[in-house]
Amino acid sequence: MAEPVLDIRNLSVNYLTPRGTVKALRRINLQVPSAKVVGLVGESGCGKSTLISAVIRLMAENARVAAGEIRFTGKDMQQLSSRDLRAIRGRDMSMVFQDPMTALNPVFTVGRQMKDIQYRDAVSGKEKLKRASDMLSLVGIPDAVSRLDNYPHHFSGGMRQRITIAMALLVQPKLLIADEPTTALDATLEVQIIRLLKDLQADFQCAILFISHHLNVIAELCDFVGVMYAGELVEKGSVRDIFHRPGHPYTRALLECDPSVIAEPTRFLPTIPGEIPSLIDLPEGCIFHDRCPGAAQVCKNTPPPEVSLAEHHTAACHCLEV
Amino acid sequence: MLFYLLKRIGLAVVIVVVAVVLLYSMIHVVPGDPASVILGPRATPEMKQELHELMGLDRPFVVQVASFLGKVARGNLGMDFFSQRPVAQIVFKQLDETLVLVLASIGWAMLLGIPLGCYSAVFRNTFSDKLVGFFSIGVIAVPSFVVALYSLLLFAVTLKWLPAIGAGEPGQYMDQLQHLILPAFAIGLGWVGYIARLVRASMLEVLNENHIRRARAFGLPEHMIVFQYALKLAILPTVTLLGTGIGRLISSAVFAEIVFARPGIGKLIFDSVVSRNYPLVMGAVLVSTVLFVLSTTISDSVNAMLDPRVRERL
Amino acid sequence: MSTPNMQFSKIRLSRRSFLKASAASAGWLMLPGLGMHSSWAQDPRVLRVRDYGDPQSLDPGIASNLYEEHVNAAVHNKLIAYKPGTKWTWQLEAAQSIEQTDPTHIKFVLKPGITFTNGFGEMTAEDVKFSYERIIDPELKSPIKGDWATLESVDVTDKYSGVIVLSKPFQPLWMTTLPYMGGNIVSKKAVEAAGGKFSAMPSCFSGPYVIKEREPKQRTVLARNPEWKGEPAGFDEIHIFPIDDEKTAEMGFEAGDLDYTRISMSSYKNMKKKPPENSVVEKYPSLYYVWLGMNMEHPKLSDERVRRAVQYAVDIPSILEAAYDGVAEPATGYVPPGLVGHRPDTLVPFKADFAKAKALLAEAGYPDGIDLDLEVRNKAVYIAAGQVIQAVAAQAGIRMTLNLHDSGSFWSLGDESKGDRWKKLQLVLNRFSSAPDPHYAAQWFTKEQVGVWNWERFKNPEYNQLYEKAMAEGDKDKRDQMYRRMQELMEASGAYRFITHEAVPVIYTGRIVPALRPDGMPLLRYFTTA
Amino acid sequence: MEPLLEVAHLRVRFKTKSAVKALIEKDKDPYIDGVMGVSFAIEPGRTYGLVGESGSGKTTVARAIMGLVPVHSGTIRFNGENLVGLSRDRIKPFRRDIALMFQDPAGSLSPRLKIRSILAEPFRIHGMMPENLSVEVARLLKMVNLSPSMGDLYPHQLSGGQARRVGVARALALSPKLIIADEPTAGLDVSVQGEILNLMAQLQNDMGLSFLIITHNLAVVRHVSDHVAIMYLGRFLEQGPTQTVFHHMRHPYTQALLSAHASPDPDAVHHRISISGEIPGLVSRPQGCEFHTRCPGVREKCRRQFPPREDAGKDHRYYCHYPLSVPEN
Amino acid sequence: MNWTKQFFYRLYREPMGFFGMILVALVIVSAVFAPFLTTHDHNALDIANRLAGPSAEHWMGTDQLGRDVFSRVVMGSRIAVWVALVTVSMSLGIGLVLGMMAGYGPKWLDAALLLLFDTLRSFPTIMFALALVTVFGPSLQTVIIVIVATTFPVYGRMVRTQTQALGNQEFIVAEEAMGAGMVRILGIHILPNIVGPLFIVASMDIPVVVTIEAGLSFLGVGVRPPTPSWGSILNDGYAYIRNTPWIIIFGGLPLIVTTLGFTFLGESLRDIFDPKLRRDL
Repeated sequence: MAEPVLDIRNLSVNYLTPRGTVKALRRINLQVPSAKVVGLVGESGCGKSTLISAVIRLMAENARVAAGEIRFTGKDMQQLSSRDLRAIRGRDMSMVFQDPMTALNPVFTVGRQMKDIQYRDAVSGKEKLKRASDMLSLVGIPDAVSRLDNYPHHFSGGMRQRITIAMALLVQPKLLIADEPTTALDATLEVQIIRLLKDLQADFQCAILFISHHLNVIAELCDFVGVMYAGELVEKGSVRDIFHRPGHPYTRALLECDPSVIAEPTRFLPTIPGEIPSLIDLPEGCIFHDRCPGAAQVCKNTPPPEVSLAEHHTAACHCLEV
Repeated sequence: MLFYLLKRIGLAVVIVVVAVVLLYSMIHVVPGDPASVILGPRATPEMKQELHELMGLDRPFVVQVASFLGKVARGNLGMDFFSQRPVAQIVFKQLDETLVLVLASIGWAMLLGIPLGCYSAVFRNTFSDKLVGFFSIGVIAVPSFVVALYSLLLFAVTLKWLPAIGAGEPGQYMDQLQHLILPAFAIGLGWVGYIARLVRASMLEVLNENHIRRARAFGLPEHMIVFQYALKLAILPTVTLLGTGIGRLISSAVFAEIVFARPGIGKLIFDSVVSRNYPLVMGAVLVSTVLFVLSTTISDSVNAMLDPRVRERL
Repeated sequence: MSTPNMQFSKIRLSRRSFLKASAASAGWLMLPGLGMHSSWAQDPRVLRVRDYGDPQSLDPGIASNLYEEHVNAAVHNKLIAYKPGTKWTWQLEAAQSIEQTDPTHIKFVLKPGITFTNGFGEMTAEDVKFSYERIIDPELKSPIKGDWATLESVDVTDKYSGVIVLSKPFQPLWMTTLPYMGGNIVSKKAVEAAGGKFSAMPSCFSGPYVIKEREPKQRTVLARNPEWKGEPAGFDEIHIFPIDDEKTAEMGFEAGDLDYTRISMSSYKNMKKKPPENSVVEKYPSLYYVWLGMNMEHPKLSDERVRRAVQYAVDIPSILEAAYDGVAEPATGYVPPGLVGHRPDTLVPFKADFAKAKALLAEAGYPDGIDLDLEVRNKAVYIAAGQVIQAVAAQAGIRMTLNLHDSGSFWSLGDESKGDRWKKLQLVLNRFSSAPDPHYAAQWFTKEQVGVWNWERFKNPEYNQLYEKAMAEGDKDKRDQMYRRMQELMEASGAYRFITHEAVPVIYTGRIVPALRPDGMPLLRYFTTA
Repeated sequence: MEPLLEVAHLRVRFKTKSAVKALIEKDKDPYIDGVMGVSFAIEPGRTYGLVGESGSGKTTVARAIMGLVPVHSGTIRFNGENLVGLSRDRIKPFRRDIALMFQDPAGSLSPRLKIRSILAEPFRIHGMMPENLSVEVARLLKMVNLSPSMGDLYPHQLSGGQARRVGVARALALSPKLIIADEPTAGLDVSVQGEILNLMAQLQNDMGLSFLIITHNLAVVRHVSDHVAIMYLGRFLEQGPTQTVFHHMRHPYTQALLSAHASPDPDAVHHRISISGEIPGLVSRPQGCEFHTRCPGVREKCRRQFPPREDAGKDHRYYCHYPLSVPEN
Repeated sequence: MNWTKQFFYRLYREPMGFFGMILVALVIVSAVFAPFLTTHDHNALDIANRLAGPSAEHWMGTDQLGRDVFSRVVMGSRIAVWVALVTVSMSLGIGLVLGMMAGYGPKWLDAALLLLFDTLRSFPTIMFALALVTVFGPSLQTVIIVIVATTFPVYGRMVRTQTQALGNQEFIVAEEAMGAGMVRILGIHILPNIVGPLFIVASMDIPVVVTIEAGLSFLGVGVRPPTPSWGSILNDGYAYIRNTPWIIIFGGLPLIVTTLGFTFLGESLRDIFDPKLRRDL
């Protein structure tokens, strides 16, 4: 693999709360190779959003990077001045957020907002608007030129998400970070957006870090997948490895639970019993041990090692160590 | 939009009519006789009676209200029997003074309050934010008539920097401006704090919204984010506040008008009530009520103009 | 992690740039700063005075308030006018000569060459006749009709002379009619052209000043009358500001906004001690009279003993000290010292006598004291006086509740035409203004005034008889006796406890020479620069 | 078997503007249709699934059955009795037999009441206070696998899954015959949604409850419901036994929805039936077949007239001029 | 951490709120224990000693009637606190009932009540005060009526908005679905959810109310003398402002202390419990 666009090494992030330190992310290692789509999957509270906030350095005020580093095109994001950081954001790196309904400023026209993100470019305003409308057409918004004068509320949710994607791609980033961009959309729209992203990624050749808890979206779009559980990256690998040969018991359980995976209709669906452990008082050993059907004694008191299962495919589990 | 405006105006008219009826019924039960005040201690009962008839006070309540509303509908606020002048002329003359005062107060309060609020929001939880917060809440709390009294004493009487009473020579704008400073300071001070707090609160809210986060993720310069993207949204509640604020100030300016012996509609109402000058009371209250309703209507409309989402729903 | 209230990002906007951005917009606020104190600084040709009320009617025939007379006296002429100074006396104004030929006839000759402005020509005896006769004309319904109570007619002898004919002798004429409100002479032509009376603004003037502009509630501006041929007016303009509150006026004076104003009694001592730079503080005796009245027809007060108890329970010295700052003297009736009819002493001593009051109360059947309501106007001095009365009377077992009224409510308290409030009226702290003749004050306490201005409902036949007789009595001593007796009758009824005549402290700048009546009221036309 | 609930030609309309505004704007029909005449029946002990995207009118159907929105026309028979047009008092007894479970689990629990009081609400409202309330509450909590000590907590102290269980418990309080579950699993992680669905299934087995499940999740419906209806802009485009609809679907919309819910498989050759665009708003209801604006197989006729009802077998109905051919399998 | 402990902890952490709490405590202590704190009879005249400066005998000097200003200021806190409590709770009560009726009741009732609120709000306060004062005569009761009449529409409108917002929430729909009646929904489900924010707004209104009372008394249309309201102390002192400024200073200070205290406290409460709460309605 060539040098990854984004290289997260040993990242730990804590939240300082009145109740104690929430260890939201622990020892995350993740690489996003250039022009590839990396998916991050996990249930609520697994730390996906924290990871993104850390990457773009737009973190909550009480969040602290406890350890590790994030390298973006070789630069250590933690060391960058806010000026350098701003130079990266919206140029080499751009984002699509979860809720298209609130991601655009309601009192400015779409054109104005798309123009403003090109504020660095020394071209005429007309040229910027032209680029904007071209981009809108590209993401499938009909009659793009005239719609530049519309306000966000003139667009439906799906349209708005297309606009935010257009904005994200307008700056031709090296890395696009997509934070659950389809969660708020209906299934038929989700399909459309995924397809759009896939096509555009092929055209623009940018890397995408894609976050979702919809397994089928991840499966369809991504080249590599990381599975997160309770602040840890428990397994990562190519999309086929993850979906066809899941190593970590959590990945397996997660796949089994999805009702669309279960071919035969059944009244009783599989579940993962138990709850996510407290991130303040972390259990010793494997983070998943108290919900793991195959937990052994070692799982309870020793943190699991990272086991390589195939090229690029690793999982953190004692039981895979043979 | 047209429908919205019609609806607002219709509502305003209804409010004004209800206010007039309310006012008339209040006047009806308030003891006191304009005749004894107008005519002075030397008036005879016959003279008083005649004045009552002239003012229509002998007619039944409903007739009085109806005839007043009828006259108002024809654009006539009636005659002031004290000074033998049309009420409208007197009221509007005083209204000018009050409006100048109110707008000046709100104006400087806004010019100071909005930047303070933005500053506080952007530098939230810093020492200077706390300081600004302390200051703004402090000035909200201090009663404006106390501010008026002290500033009068300090700046006019003791230091003699500024004139103490009146509104200045008509036509001499510099003079009028100087006469405006202290009263505008006194009633605007609390609003500085008020506006600063409100702008800070709504600014904080807006700065936490997703689209601001997105704007930051795109590396937009911070001044653009704060002063354009966020302020345009954060200013909306302030606009609403100003609408009701201007209306409320019109009547609460009475303290400043009394302390600084300034002419104005608040003082006019106060004096006319005290002297039971009913035509003036009616006229002045009607006009200030209309103004209140108008300013809320306008501020709502301005709000609607600023916010395209609201604008188009109308 | 998705905490709902996530706050993103640290501060990235530097304070300096922030301040720059906001300072630009707020900067102009500093502009009208210090050292720009200029245009309200004194213009030597403008006199700025404060009066306590805003002139309502400026037609001399229907104006009845002192602040209206202050204006009218400067813009119109009378046959005779009060002479500035410390003694109540008059001087010729429009008249070249004037004499009482017999008790009912007064002969006058006008100065020739007094002109009305706006081309209404020279003042003639015809104008005098018109001006005085219109006041008694029932059509005009003049509030000052009483000032000309016995006027029969004014007979014109020639262009400049005439005779005022009275139906019966009227002694107050020389002190309270001719030199006062009833004495102003207007142009017959002008008034008739205006339809019988001047509505808002008179259309012509004859005095040293004319009314230049009138802004209700703001100010009245008098300007030099270019056609005036007499002693030149002292100022180019006189600005009269209606300021009800004396404290505000004092403040205005100290800030340099006024040249002359009456000040409050509470400020007098201190201002006298330490007057503002280049100013003079003086105190004048006033014509006002303040008294505690009792409604004789109220069930609680119908017993004379109760009324007398109240009289004894009111302590005049403490009221004068506390409410009037020790500036005012006690009153013995409605006639102040120095005028005909002044009583040297009262029946009930100034100092309260609680034992006597208690005894009277007990006698009247209130051994445990009595609860009474005291009605007071809501001005600082009356509130203070009311509180002293309340506190002191409590020691005699009279428990008072103070009810404050604004003037609108107060002035109709005892008015029978305004519902039943007069029936509930018990005690009232009252104050009337007066003129330099006892008749003026005496008129309000007749039987006819019961339920109008006589709120005590004092009905004494002897009083009424004396009132009629004193009006015509030519002998000064007899007249004096009559008015003393009348005031004694009032006090003896128990319904009155006279308190004070107050005092009129005034302040004026050293740059002007004021012309004041003996009671400190301004005669604006005679004000000059120092 | 006699259906427990039988809805026929149900139509719900909403007023969009005030009478005055409508008059001024010369809008003769200031109404929009939320539900355009749907019919279905639920038999005792069975589960009916109502599927559709946001804005399709699923929730309106539920609320109409509960009497929370006024019904314009049609009938809703419960145990043979028509609920439409009944007065508040007359309908109250039926509210014991029909319970509603809400989409937002925490939001449907009164935030200032303890769980204990929330569970007691149904009894209080219907004046059926049990002799020992705490025993009853404990029983309800136990039924949904929660500890009785939870009764002392407030709703915001519960996790999403727990709140939903409390919702189920409340719905069960008066032993209803039918539970209408509005998006019972929305917002839940896959690992938890099974718990709720399993609980519902178990209760159905134990107590013979009927369910009307409203959801946008076809994958869930496939497992839990006996019958299913596919809703679009207030209409059922296709309805029938779940297996039939899933395997022999005739409507292109059903097909598109199903393909959007395909199982996650990176290698599956995705010939997804993708439909373009979004569901139009109720205000801009298209002419003819409402789905024609997005239908891949749209033809002229579709734009003009709404297709008639077609019966494709036992209980299987659809509305399409040009239905899909029946798959070979 | 239990609720009260947490509450005080957070208030303590918030220096403004802590400061406010101390000031408020000061005022309330002085109101409650006024009779034990005064050094003189607050209404006793001592004309020989009028306008005396602060001394060991009279800590804040005496007024123009020789009354002890300190004792009057202390007793004045009773008036202020009493007026504030009574008016705010009355406005709150009326506003709550009418607002909930408007927000949950039928449309016509909503329109009628809204009209009432807006009319009362658009009426110049001073006019209202003067009219009522002239009708009933200046007294504590009148002041209370005036303040209630001018403030309850604000609460009414706020409650209405909140009730409407709550009425659309699922837990209310859930109650309706179970067949709960209007009284039950308003009383058990809506009321507890709006009183919290309303109490915060009310606490922020206390200084406003105290100011109105003082303002009316200052204008001479407030409480009946010799009742020692801070406004009437100011009015008394205003006449002697130049030479005996301590009356104004000591009469104005408690007013400032009270308004500052309650405003600081109210703002902090708002920040702690309901940062989104706004008063711009």
